[in-house]
Amino acid sequence: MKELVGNLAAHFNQWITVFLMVSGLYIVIARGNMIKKLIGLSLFQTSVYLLYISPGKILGGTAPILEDGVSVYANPLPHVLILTAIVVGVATLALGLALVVRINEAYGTIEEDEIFERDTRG
Amino acid sequence: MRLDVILRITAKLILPMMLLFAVYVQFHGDYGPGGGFQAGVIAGATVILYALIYGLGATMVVVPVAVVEALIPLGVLVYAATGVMGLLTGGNFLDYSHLADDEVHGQEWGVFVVELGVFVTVASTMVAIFYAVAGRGRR
Amino acid sequence: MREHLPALQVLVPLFGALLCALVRRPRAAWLIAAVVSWIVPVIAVMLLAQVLGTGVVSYHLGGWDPSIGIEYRVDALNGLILVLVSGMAAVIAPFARRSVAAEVETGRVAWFYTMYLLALTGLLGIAITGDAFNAFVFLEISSLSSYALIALGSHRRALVAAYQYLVLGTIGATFYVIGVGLIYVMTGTLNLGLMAERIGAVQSTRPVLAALAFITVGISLKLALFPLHVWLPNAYAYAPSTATVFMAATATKVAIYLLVRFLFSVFGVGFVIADLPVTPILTVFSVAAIFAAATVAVFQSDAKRMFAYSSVAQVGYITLGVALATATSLKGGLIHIVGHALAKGGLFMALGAVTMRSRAFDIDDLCGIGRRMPLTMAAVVVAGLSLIGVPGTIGFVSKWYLVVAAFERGWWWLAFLIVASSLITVVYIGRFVEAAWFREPSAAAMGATEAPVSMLVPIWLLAVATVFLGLDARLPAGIAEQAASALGLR
Amino acid sequence: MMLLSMLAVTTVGVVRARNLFAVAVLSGVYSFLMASVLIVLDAVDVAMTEATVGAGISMVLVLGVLHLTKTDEARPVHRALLPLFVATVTAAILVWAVSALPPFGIADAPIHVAGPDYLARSLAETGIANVVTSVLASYRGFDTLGETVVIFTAGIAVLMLLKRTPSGRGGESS
Repeated sequence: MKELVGNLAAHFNQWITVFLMVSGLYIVIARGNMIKKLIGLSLFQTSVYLLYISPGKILGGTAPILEDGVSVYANPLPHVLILTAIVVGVATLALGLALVVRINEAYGTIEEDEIFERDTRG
Repeated sequence: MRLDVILRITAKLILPMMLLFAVYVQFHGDYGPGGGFQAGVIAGATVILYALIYGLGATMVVVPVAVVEALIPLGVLVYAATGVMGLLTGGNFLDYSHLADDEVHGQEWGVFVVELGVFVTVASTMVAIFYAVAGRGRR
Repeated sequence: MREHLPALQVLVPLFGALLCALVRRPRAAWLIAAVVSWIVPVIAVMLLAQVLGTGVVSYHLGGWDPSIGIEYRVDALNGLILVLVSGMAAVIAPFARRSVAAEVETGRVAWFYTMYLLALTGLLGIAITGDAFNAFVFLEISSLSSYALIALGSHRRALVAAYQYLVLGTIGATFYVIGVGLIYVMTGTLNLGLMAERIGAVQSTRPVLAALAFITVGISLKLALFPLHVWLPNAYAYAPSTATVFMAATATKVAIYLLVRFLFSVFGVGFVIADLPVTPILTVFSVAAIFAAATVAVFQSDAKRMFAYSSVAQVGYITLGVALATATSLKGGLIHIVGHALAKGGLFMALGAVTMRSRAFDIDDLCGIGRRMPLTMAAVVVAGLSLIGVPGTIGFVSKWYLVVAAFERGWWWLAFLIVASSLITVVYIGRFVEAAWFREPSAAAMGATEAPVSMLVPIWLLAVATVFLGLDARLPAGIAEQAASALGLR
Repeated sequence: MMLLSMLAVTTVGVVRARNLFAVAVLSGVYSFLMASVLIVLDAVDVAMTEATVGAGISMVLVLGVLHLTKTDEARPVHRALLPLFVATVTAAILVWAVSALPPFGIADAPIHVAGPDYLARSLAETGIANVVTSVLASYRGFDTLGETVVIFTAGIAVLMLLKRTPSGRGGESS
């Protein structure tokens, strides 16, 4: 039990990361509303940012912008990777929402269950 | 209507500031947080705000659709062409070292032009998507 | 210029896509796409020749060392994939002109080719890169453009299919990123080669094991391994014909390549196969894919859907070759990648021609189509025989290696299952061929005429290739053997 | 830690809320909190981008699309056992893996030790003080080219789907 508490403290941010990730994933799989699914998807993607960024931090360091008199900086590489990931995430969201708009026009609904129903009927 | 007047005048004050901020973020990326992507988002948002206040028609006169849609691939083209310049000046693709007399300056130039390409694509994509969604309307 | 070939491999289609988006005229866009599609295989063949002649080709983008920059790295394995993907693009180009004009409205044709070239860029980028994160970026380029291509299908279900693929594809890509992130945190590098060097020291730590799980599941979503295939049948069935041909022939293959690269190059054969139960797990899923998907295919009424389920089953054979993890089995898997690309490419092209001429999709509506389009349907028979694995076709060669590999392990039941599964393939191919050739023509079939030459030539090129490589498989077998030995398989 | 806990609470809100406007606004809140966390972690560039993208573009996009569709989520008709199972398994593997990662914030973790030394090289080789910029645009410039291509792809794809073409149909499906 004591070990667990110690672990919880040492890895608190990572535990939260896992919680965020899984919540996003749960929304995507469990929900039938297409917009909600996409929001869940971007939640899922966003949580990955912490997985990359938090190991790059060094306690007592600063942002990786070089200055005189500072010697400890955070690792810049994860930041660059996540910048790219953010862009990919918003690009996916934009395309997904465009599809939702077209689906709504074609079917009159954005609930997956209703769409399947309408497809099997007609 | 009064509210509208206030909005328009405030917008006249704010929009140039936003553009200026975009330019600042673009060029200050070497020394502080920021760069082509963030600046492009701000610039794109400026155009969208303009459209929200002054109407879609007026905006499409200032920023025509055809121009916006041509700028999307042009930004990427600027980026990729800079890379090809590296290739033509004797280095590998995206090697900026030989773009200027000494390597450090070459790198600075390369990064500068490349960030400009990112800026163009990001800003124009945002505006183009906004135009497309706004042109769709509620049914 | 020769030393810049790796960069050009990806840059040529990229510039083509940019030009298409700038030009916006349908005919010009097709011409650009065609020229690009004919240049890329030349580059790929030159690269592969260089690899076979002088060994691994490495290219440092930006001139930076791989430890800080991004490296392109071509060996026999991805050289083969590059040739396959770009070669299929070259064959598809002439087919696309009429098919796209018939299925996509004029105002969007130029954008169609933009997306098509971007998908090509993305797939070539994944195949050639030696950097785990760069592979993710190009994976997303190919994925996003694929979603858009599927959504261009004429039925409203195409939109839903694209949406579902987008959701599942993004989950897959995010799983991949999580896996890569865990390895990165443990090794401090993104370069696949350096990862492979450093992973030995940390290979049995929990983050690395979890990374293996996440990467495998993530890529399995993209390559449509049963039961993660749910996005594929609808996507293939409702996308425009050209997009279906391209995706069926290339996209899943590149995903399989990425899986092979991670399992055997990065994690290492010794670790993955000897220490972990990867072989049994992957074998079970592969066999399940082969049988379940083929059985579902038998009961489909829509011809395109039937062949889409068949693709899920065929992916099973390839992953089986990966799972068994011997030189022989991987050889079988790689040859099956080539064979399936040729056969399924030809089949979907033939269906595209039929769709254009008859506007029918259901097998019942296509009765007797063989009498109206004999040349197209004869090619279907040839490609179908290769899919079944009849001796004299490349499909036989790959299944032969798989059976041999199963016997080498002493798994005679697996060899039996491989042979038995071919019988299900006979059933669904036979059902389609019987309807097309031996029944009275339906109304839709009566209205059809033979496909134009621009479609017949590519269709027959692929059909002939399945037979040619079936009679003499030395070339692909030789390359596959070199790839397998480079991966350390015996 | 406060911020992280608030993030978790916001996520619960997103999962539970059925009004999609509320969900959109909550996800904006989420992005701002995430940006704050990122600043604490010294990732200022990422924080700035997350704030502009997550709380800016994403929210505008979602709200714009909500304007075109309806705003309430239907109650689910089937029970969510399978999703719960998948989520639990994923969570279990992640917790199992993540709790064995090197402790937070130490300087001799493998990610720093084995990692490339951009910090020492950036000024000398590129003359750029913001190392994130030099890595982004030069050392890993090809990733950023790919990123720009992703934006290009998404932009053209959205246009292709939503723009009404002169030839009439505007992309309606039959």
